[in-house]
Amino acid sequence: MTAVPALNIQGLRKSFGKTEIIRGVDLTIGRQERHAVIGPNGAGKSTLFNLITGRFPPTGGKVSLHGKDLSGLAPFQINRLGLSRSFQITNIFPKMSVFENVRCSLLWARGYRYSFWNMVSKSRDLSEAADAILDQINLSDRRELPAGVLSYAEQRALEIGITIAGGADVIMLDEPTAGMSHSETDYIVDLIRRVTENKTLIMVEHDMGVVFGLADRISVLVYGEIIATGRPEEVRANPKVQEAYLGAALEAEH
Amino acid sequence: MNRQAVQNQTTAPQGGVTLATALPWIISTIVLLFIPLVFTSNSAITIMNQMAITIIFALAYNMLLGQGGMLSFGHAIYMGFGGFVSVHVINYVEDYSLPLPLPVLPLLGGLAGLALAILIGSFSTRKAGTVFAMISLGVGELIAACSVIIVVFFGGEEGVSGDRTYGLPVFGIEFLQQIEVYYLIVFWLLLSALLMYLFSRTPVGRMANAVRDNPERAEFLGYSARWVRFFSFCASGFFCGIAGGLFAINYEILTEENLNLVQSGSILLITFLGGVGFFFGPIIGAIVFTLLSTVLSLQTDLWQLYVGALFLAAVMYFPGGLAGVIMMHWPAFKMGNIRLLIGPYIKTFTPCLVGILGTAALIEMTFHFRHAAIGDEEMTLFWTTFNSHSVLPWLLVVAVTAAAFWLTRRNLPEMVAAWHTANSLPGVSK
Amino acid sequence: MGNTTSFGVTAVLALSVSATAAFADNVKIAFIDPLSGPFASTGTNGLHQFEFAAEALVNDKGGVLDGDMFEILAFDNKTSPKESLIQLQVAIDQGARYIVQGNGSGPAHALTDAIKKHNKRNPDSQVLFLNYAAVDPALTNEKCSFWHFRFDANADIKMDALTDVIAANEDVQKVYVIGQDYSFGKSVAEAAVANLAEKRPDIEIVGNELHPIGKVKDFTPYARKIVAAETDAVITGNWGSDMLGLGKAIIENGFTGPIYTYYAAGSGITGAFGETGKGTIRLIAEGQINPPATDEATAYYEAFRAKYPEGNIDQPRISNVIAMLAAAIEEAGTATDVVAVANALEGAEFDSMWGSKIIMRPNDHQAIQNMHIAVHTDDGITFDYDNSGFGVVTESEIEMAGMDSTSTCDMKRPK
Amino acid sequence: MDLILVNLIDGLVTGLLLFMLSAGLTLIFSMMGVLNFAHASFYMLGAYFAYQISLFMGFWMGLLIAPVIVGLAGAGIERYGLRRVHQYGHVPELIFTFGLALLIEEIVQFIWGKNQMPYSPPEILQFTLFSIAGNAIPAYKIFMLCMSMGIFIALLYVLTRTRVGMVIQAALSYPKTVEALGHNVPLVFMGVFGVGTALAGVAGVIAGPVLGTFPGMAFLLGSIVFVTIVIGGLGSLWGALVASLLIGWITTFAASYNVAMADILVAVGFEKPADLSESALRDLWSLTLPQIGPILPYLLMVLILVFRPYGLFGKRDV
Repeated sequence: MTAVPALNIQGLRKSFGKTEIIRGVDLTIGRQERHAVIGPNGAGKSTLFNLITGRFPPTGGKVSLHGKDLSGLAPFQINRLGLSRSFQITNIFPKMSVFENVRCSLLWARGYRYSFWNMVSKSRDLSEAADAILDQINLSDRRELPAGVLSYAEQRALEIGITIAGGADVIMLDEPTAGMSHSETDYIVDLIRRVTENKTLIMVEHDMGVVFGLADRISVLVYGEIIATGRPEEVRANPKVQEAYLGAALEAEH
Repeated sequence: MNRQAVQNQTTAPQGGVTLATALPWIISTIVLLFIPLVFTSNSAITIMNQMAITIIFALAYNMLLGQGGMLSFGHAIYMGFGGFVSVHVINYVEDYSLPLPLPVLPLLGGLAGLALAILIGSFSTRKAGTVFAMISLGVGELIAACSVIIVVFFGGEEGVSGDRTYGLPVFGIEFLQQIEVYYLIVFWLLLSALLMYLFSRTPVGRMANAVRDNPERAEFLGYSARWVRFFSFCASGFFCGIAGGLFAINYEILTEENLNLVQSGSILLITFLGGVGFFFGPIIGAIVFTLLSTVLSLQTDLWQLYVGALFLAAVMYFPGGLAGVIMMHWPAFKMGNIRLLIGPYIKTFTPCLVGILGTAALIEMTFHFRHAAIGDEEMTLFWTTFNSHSVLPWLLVVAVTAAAFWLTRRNLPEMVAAWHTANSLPGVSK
Repeated sequence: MGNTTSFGVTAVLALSVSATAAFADNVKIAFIDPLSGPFASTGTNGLHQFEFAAEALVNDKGGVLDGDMFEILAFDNKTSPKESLIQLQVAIDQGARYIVQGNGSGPAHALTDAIKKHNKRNPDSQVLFLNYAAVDPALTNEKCSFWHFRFDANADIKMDALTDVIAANEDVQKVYVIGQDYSFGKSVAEAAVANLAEKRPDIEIVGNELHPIGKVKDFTPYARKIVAAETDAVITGNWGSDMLGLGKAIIENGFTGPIYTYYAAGSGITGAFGETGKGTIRLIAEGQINPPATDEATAYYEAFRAKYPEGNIDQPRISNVIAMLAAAIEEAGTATDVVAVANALEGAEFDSMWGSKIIMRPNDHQAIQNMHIAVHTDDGITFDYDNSGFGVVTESEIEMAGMDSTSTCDMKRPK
Repeated sequence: MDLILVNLIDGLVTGLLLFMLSAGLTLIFSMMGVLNFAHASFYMLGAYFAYQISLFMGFWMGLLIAPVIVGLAGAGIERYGLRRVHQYGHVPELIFTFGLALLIEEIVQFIWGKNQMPYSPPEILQFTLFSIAGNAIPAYKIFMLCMSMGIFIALLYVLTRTRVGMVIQAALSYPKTVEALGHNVPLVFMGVFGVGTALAGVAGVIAGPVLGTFPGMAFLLGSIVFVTIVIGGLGSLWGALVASLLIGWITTFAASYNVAMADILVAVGFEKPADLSESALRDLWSLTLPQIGPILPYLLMVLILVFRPYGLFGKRDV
């Protein structure tokens, strides 16, 4: 781990009306770490994600990416700093082809910005990169289909493809395996492992098998507060965690 | 809903220029160049000029609606403003005998449209959806209202007129005749259409699609949805302005009607009728609508009734517009199954057409029966002259219409079955 | 690909445009006015009057020259200048050499301008523009044209006549002028103020305002102001629903004096005013409908009624257009050389059945004729409007109104 | 001072009339997301139906029956037209209502012709109720006032005191949740559309005799109704009410006071050019308030959308 962490969260708070959903979160995630955030339903995991990525403005506290303060930045500005995310509810471009979906997510990172003098289809570089990602997420044979007609698992895979395409080094995945069958889950986990090689991964996940299989470190979020952070075995052993959340799940698993 | 998926899909050919992508352009160019040899009358050329101008306008409008997902209720102002500026330039150039050749005038119109779009877009594109739509309505209404108040620039009700033959002949052409103007318009039509087509292939054009589908996701890809909308909006304003400049050259007069909500509403209908999902959709829409409003209105006073009914039918049964209907057949065509459809189509659509024409005939006859002058009981419909006050024609038309619809209904299942057969490969289920 | 297939369709249909023109030796008169849209009723009624006039005054009498018949071709311009120009082109292609139009100064300006250019650029197919109702003074002043003839009195002449009547009425001390906010509304207001200042300096203009055209939903606030100003008379150039809305609001809010209008008759307006407007609404127009000016007019109107029971002759000048054109063609000895016909029309004198002599003033092509001020009532009506029992009865007549009015017209004649 | 009172009454009548239209539209808009462009066409249908009925059975039967027919027609159009288009998304829905407005106008012209209809207030209400400083207040105006008030109170009662009203209110704020709760949303939609259009019909019945019954009456009112609900804020009945009254008063007062731009310009220190006809700004100098009165609502709407995209009382973006 280097001196500057990939993501640093200090005293982050968020209230909706009178209800405080995130109640002072402090978290540091190192470079190339695979970090999972777990917690019971309604703990505020997705809200935490939305605060980090600028989807909602926080009520208090601050987030920094590679040591750079993210306060007041819009999502697209945060993305340009090298943070990319997926969504809990599939969030793709349903009317565009699978290939187009991926290619669009490459555009900014490849420096095309708002140019209206380049033809995207002329760029071999762009097409090859997009095809490489399609290959990575196993959707090459779906290349020309509109994304909206893909199966659920394929859409989730595409979502991950879009998220990683821009080459961001901090990847945030929000419940990538939600609603999937066992075999689909295995496929996605394998995919995540492959595409986040040498990157920082932060994920929210319910499936404990996935969490313990992937994560280097785990944070447990309960009622807007992190009650424990550590390596999987530390978290598993933490009595507070067992009490609050994990006990039942772990018993069921073993 | 296979149709839905197909029609909304964005067509994006891969790779560089191939014969397949260039062919439609080449054919269009040839057709546009030679069509005046077929239709030599001034009126046909006038109608074609009008069509070409509407095509540019509709394509520019579809840059917003189809490609950017922005619904504008006041888009006539960009074309109108471009036109007003152009006609003022014509007068200015004439008064001061400046060496500005007429063919470049539409460019000035385009820049005027662009300038207005930058001004309005700077605040209206911050949000999409209803906010954008309502701002466009409000701004459109305000500028249209200004057109009768600010007489200095808009000329009040009689508008501003100019004379396009002001300048030196360009390559010996003085633009005295409609046909000369036709070729000028065709030049700009092809150029603008090509540029607009290419625009949709640029990064910002592609991202316009992405922002249309899912602005939030686009933001998480590093693009500001607002700026993407703004750029599309400006580009659209530019091409609307070009259409306005051509309007100024063709009609040599700009009036309040170029700005008002009726104009803004009809371009929305034209674009939608043609089909917003495809680049060539608005072209079809513009051609069909121009024909309806010039040719159909010569045939019947009730043409707006039919146009209204056509739009309702289109939006209910063919939400992809006419282009969507054409492209629906693409899969079957590619599989070589299109011939399976021809027979059932003829069997269903012929009676259907007869039924629709029969209904129209009944409407016309009712209209004639109620409004014709006393003693003037004869009416001519479909090259047949008869007495609208006698019972026989009525019985006949009602019988034919009813029979036609009955036949349509009877043959419909066969057509649907044929459609399914034609669209399924052996062993592949849709 | 779409372009190519659709152009095929275009082709077929565009052909059908020109295919309908196949009659030989008829004098084709293109009627370019709204036949659909909000002003369609005025347009349709005008078309009927033209068709009837052509039949009754020309064709039934054996036509012109060697039995050439008048044929009215109808074109729908939807009150749009752009559509007017398209239809003008179609009309010329179909062989029309005479264009008649009247509804809306916008289309009228567009047409004069386009015809001027067309005649310069296409000496083989020159056309004349017979304007029967567009009254913008500019058309016979700074924008006048050799190819344009106006058969209605222009707004200034009408106002000149109207203010003569107002000036003669000692009871009128205060006048309120209100109109639509566009060129015509403005010129009515300007003419009213100028004429009154000259003829009756003691009259106070207690209000002079413009309201947006076709956008006012409720005229009550305007009516309140008019009533509060305690005016003795109202002058307005409003037409259509703006006329009806304004008139009704003024009367309903307690005004009883005269409302002098240009266009408060026919097209359903008379019917809709009904009892409400009785004795209040006044109209300045060129022809005398009630009591009928001549026996010929009575017979003409009765024949029109028999043919169009729902119709009104609310633009008697239409029959003047047809009759004067026929006379000019006879005098010129040709219907195709429109320059000769125009020269014959210039300075032509004609006795109209509607109770007036008409002179087509040569220097600006403005018809000079008697003006009539009529009142909306149901007493003494021979020919009502809108089958409502109500109609207009002439109260006073101004002979050869505007005869000595000046014109800024500097007419360029073809050599 | 008296004129202000009169204008307040006139503005109130206009505003409440507008409210009858905007109330229905805001319900439809916020529940179904449909920008119903044909809403004012139902207002026109109300006037024409009532006129036709009044020829045979008198004004009062028209008032009773016409809105019912309009409501049924609205519900039918929702059931057989809009619902079909709903699956394609919002833009086609909007185009559908756009085309519908066009078609209704054409059909009305086909049946009744293009002229003004001689539709008048009932004899019994054709008298001056009272006068304020010479300004007559016709009894019919007060009748309109009472009608709109009555409808507003009835609407408020239904929405706040009945079960159906609760569902509708919930659907205004959380359309998806209500669907999830197992209510028959299509039926609620059809009902709301029917009632909304019937309200527009009532407005047409009582406004037709004073504002004129002609084919252009829908177009004249069409977009201003949108402006009203956007200014008021979507999903807010109170917002619709406030915005309606605001627009009613703004347009009334703007038409009543001849504030001239020239006076304002001179007051802030500009010098009036001697020869206006030569000045490029002559139109600005001759501008008066009544000239721009009817477009003020649009200006207001644009400003509100730019600075407060959810309207005066709305809770979510329009």
